Amino acid sequence: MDFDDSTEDRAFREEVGAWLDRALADVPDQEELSQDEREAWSRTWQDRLCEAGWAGLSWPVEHGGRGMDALAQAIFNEEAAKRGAPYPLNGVGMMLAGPTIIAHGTAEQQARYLPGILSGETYWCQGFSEPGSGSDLASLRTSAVKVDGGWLVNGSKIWTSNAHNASMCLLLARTDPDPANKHGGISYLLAPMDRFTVKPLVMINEDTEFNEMFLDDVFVPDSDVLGGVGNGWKVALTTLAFERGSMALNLWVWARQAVDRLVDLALERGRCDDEAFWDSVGALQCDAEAVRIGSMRMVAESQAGGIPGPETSALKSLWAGVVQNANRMAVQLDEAGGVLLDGDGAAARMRRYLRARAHTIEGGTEEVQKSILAERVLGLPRSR
Amino acid sequence: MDFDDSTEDRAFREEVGAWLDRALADVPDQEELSQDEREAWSRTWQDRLCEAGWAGLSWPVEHGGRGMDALAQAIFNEEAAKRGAPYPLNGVGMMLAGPTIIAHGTAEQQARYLPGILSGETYWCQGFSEPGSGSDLASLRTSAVKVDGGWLVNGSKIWTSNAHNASMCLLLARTDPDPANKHGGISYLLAPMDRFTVKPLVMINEDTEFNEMFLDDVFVPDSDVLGGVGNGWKVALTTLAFERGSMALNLWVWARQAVDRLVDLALERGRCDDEAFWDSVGALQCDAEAVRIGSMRMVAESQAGGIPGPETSALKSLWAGVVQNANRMAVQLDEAGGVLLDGDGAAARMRRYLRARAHTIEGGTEEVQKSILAERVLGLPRSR
Amino acid sequence: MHATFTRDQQDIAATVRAMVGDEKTGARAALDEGWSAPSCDAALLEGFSGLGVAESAGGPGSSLVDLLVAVEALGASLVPSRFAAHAAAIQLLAGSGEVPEAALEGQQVLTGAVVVPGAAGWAPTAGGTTTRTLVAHAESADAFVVAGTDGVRLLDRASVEVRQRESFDPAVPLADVTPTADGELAGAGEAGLQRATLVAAAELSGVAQGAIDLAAEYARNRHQFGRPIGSFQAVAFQLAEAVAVRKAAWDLSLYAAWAVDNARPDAAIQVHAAKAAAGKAAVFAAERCIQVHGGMGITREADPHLFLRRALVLDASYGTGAWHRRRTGALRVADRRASA
Amino acid sequence: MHATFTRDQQDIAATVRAMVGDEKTGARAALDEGWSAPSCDAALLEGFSGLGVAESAGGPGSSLVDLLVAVEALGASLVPSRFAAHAAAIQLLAGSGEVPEAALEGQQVLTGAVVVPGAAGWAPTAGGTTTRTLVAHAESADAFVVAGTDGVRLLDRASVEVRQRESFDPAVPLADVTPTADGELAGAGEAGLQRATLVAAAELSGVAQGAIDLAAEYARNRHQFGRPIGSFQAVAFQLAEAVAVRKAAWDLSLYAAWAVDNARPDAAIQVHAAKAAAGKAAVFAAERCIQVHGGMGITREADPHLFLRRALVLDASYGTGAWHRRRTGALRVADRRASA
Repeated sequence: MDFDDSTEDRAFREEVGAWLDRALADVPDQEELSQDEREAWSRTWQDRLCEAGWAGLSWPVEHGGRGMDALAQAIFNEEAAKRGAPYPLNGVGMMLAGPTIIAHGTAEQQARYLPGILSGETYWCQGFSEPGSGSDLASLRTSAVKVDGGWLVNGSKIWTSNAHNASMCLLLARTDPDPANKHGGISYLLAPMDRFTVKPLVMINEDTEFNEMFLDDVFVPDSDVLGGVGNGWKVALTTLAFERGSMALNLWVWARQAVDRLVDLALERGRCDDEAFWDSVGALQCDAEAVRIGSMRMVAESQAGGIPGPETSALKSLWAGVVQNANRMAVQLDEAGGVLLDGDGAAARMRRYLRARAHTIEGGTEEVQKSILAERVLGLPRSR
Repeated sequence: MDFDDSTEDRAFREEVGAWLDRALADVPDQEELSQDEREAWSRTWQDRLCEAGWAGLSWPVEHGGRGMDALAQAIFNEEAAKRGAPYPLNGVGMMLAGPTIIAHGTAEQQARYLPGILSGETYWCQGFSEPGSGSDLASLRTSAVKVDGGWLVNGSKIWTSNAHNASMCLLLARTDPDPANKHGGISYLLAPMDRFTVKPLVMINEDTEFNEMFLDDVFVPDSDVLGGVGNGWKVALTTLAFERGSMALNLWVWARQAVDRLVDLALERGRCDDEAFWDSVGALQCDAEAVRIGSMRMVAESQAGGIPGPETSALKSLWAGVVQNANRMAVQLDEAGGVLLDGDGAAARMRRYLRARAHTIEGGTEEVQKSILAERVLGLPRSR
Repeated sequence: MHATFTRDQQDIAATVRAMVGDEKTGARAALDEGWSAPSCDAALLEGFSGLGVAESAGGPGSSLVDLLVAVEALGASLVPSRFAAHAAAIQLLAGSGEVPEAALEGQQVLTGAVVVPGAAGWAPTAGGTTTRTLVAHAESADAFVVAGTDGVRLLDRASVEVRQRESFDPAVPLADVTPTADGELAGAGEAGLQRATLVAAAELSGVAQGAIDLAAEYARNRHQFGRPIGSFQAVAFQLAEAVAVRKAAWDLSLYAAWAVDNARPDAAIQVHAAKAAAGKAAVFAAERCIQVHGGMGITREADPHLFLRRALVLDASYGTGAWHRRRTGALRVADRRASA
Repeated sequence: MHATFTRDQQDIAATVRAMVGDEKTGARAALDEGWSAPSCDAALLEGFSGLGVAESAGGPGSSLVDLLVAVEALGASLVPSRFAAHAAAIQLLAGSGEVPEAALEGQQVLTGAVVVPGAAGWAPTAGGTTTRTLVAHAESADAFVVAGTDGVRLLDRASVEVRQRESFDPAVPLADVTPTADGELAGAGEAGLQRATLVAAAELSGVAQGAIDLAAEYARNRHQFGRPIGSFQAVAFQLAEAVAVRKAAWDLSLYAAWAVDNARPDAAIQVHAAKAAAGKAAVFAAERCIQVHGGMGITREADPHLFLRRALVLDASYGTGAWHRRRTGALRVADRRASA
């Protein structure tokens, strides 16, 4: 059990650090920006990653990547996060679409779609959830009807990050309306978005990270079915595994930052020298560090050839708790319980508190994470 | 909305108080006694209640009671608790057996059994739960087979308070092994205990409040079926309603005492002048008072002719939380985290902490209380 | 003991509910367009301002519980009426026995000013020219009741400076209010503060109830895995816990109101306990309401966040929930120390 | 980075598990008859006392993680061996580099003495004749390692007075130990305290795991309402939460051991975090284990309370969980203040 960088890791970390220092020189503090400005910087940042060849960091060399492993990606993300780098705007392309197409795509699909992700030309989004299918993803109803040469897709999707910037969608649709089991009959389509109607969803903190998408006779050619007709559920599980893996690389940083901000605020207000505060921060610190260490162990397991296990759900659950509690405590430390938004920094704190309410919902609800732990770690019978 | 005693209530409270002061003059502090000593005093106390005519306080006059209402019983219990009176040893007889027989018994059954309870001659216990039937009471398996003139009962019961002192049992048994629905086929028997084998169950705090009972060809005559063959479930619900009602009259006192003990310990240790302690005690105080006030409202509703609603489950749940948390905090306040049992008062504190773990299990588990709130207050669909 | 609602109290609740209807539209509209008086505002002010005011103070001799019952019903609907703020201000004055007739008739609209910026609890004095914060509906108020533990002052608009603040719940506009001059105090401040604080506790109890009702309705109707999500214990038990916490808050509020009206020796601790419990219940219920709504819960277009906004604003008002909880604990310790 | 268990570490865990078998019988027997050495006691002492001891201290050059892996496996089984107390005492000495060979061979059985009565955390000094409390297995120990943040002393039985106390977990007998004279200190106390404290954290992580395993097994097999109770979310999710909390504790313990072994700048805060988290995990898991067992859980004849006993004793030992949590927070604040 060794948590230190190997010699090569250290060299890579230095290489990454040096590049980041240069590439971030003109990038302002993202926390201070409006959502629009943040998004513009995310796009610029994506371009810089692509230009420098970081976009395919952990993709195999034969697909244009650098062929490095999950640890290298973790090191890159960690160094970027330390420096407050923007979030790359085509994360779905780099982290989900690329790896899934590499895993399940035909040579032709790989040749058609991978270069656009590496070059930064094609942005992707993930069309899985539907208004009627949240935690119960397999109940999705978007229908794909066979037509000459392809499929005609109709339906709606929801909670789609970045849909307004994407031109391609990882789309789950039902190609068999009456399958023998509910996971059957789903296919995974690589869908062009020119006939999608995208409507931003305003969140309770006024941000518009997510979208609703309406599909009206979207045509997807047969050649863009990924992994074969009716095999969509299996392919989707691959994407979800990549999503969990890539989340875990970032989660701990957000948890640490939430605790940092809380402590900084308390320092500023002279409210951090009593035992009750130490007690609360101590509890947060334990869980935040547990998420960091758990992520390192997860990366090490993937690196050793294993697949991250269901314990990843414990990290997601701990993480959500840390950020929610730290952000709530920060609001409560604020003058007037944080409800006067024109107070110094109050609006941003309240926005973060509200944003964090979603952490027990997005990326698999808290209830879903606990079900995974119960069923797959403890072997308890299904409750649903 | 008026929480004050009426003039008559006040007069009754004074009458009760004067009697209690006399009757308790020679009774030692129950907290200082061994379990055996406490039990002996419980028996003595039961005798004094019977002699003075308090045993049938809220029973109708025609059945030998004083014909008073739930409020009078509440006043009596409150005044007794304030003075640290022992727990009467035939509580099951006075609070459950009597009222259930009054509600569902034939004139003959009433004449046969009620006088013994009022006189203190016959002690009762409640044979409902079984090793395989805890929260799922209706799955009970104790069988009653029809024989000439009555029923032959075999099976086992568990969690029976006071079984070793009782001579009669409120016994649920299955008179139809294959009923159309699982609540059918259960009958409610008034069973003599001379053929019961009673085995004490040692609890984790070394007390032996509860027993296991083994029934081997116990004969119950037809005349001792209460409420008719196959109607046992309905009769049992009556008993359970009386149980909830009588619990609520006592719960709040125990909650207050738990908080008292915690604060006294902190005062003794000089550990109660910081805001963190005030915060914790404040939270406990809120819930403890909520249990008291909720109980008053519940009594007032019964008095106004209504039946205590499912909100009673909220009181049970709050109460269990207060006592568990107060008792855990007390142990933690102790030197060495309470684990050195020869420390001053440490053993008693640890016993109470352990005893309180049962509060979320006995009298309907925490999970059962929440189900009741979910289904009967919120109208959510059954989860089981 | 008659610890049940009187027929009158049941009527009050029913009447208020009928008047406000489903006014969540008002709370939502305020988000986009700022506060405006709901249609029921004037009628509430005119019809109910005497609730909780004794005859000695010029009122109809109504109990504080009567008022709480009305405010709780308002809270559940989130109706953005000025009534609760006005009624709380009247209660600040009612402690001293001098409520202007125009205020009792709902013609002169009042609001209370009790928290000094940077402090968590009630102001120590009503005198001086110290600024008060978290003053609700100041922009449209006719007069201001500045209160501290030593008394109250009734100030007209000309005697204060009002600085509008940005409220997390735009349906409850908040302002800083600064008296321009010192002045004479009236009455016993503490009694008034207790009475007014319970008005906030009652509204919070209502907010908690409204959030629970909304979440339960969603849980009964939303299906996943072929079942209503309310049939999953993980969903159902969150709301069951909210029911218990909310019942605690409401029972404490009712009892505290009775204790204050009847000058019971435990009135002070009961008021603190009620406000602490009510803030906790409302915030908890609103957060659970969001969680049970899943993805919809974090959208602006769904209603759950409206409950959270109101809950947090009221939890901060008339002393934060955390302050009241600590006061509850401190009084309990003091009481026990005295009896030892 | 190789943040995975080495083959050696996997072997250690498997070997220990095989040696202890299902030794809960030992923990139970101690309740009635007092402590006696389990059959595996001598073999554990002889075979594993060198774990976690560097070559410079006369050991085989094994990492602290190696030792934690062994102790965690012991913790899960509740085996009443003296090994963990002995190993922790060796770690107190290992900080100073001087561990007697007889102790490393398991011939001289040690125990640590680090908490002064009335204090929640580590003793400030190893010197003087102040009594230490919560000393495990003192009655059968050959020598005592008295430790404070300023160093350690190794005292034989003749140099101390031992007063047996009544332990909540009779499988871990506890005593007060008083040095009869002052004496010279060796080594750096803090490093030793950190290493020893992590031994307790590892055992607590094991206790948590054992309680979770027991509860999960019961939940899979006990039926109510025609289903295994583990299929009810209310039951299952309690244990899922315990899994998350326990994973946090174990991951923190492993990382802290690595940080201490490698003299990382964050070693101190990581040790406090690990002990705080491990105590919380074990107590939580044991309480949930009782709850999931329903009525059986509160009987002496069922096993869940055995986990609670061990959890509470270890949570109190080597600094209470609450003390370590506050220290974690204080160090975090100090760190942030320094970097501001």
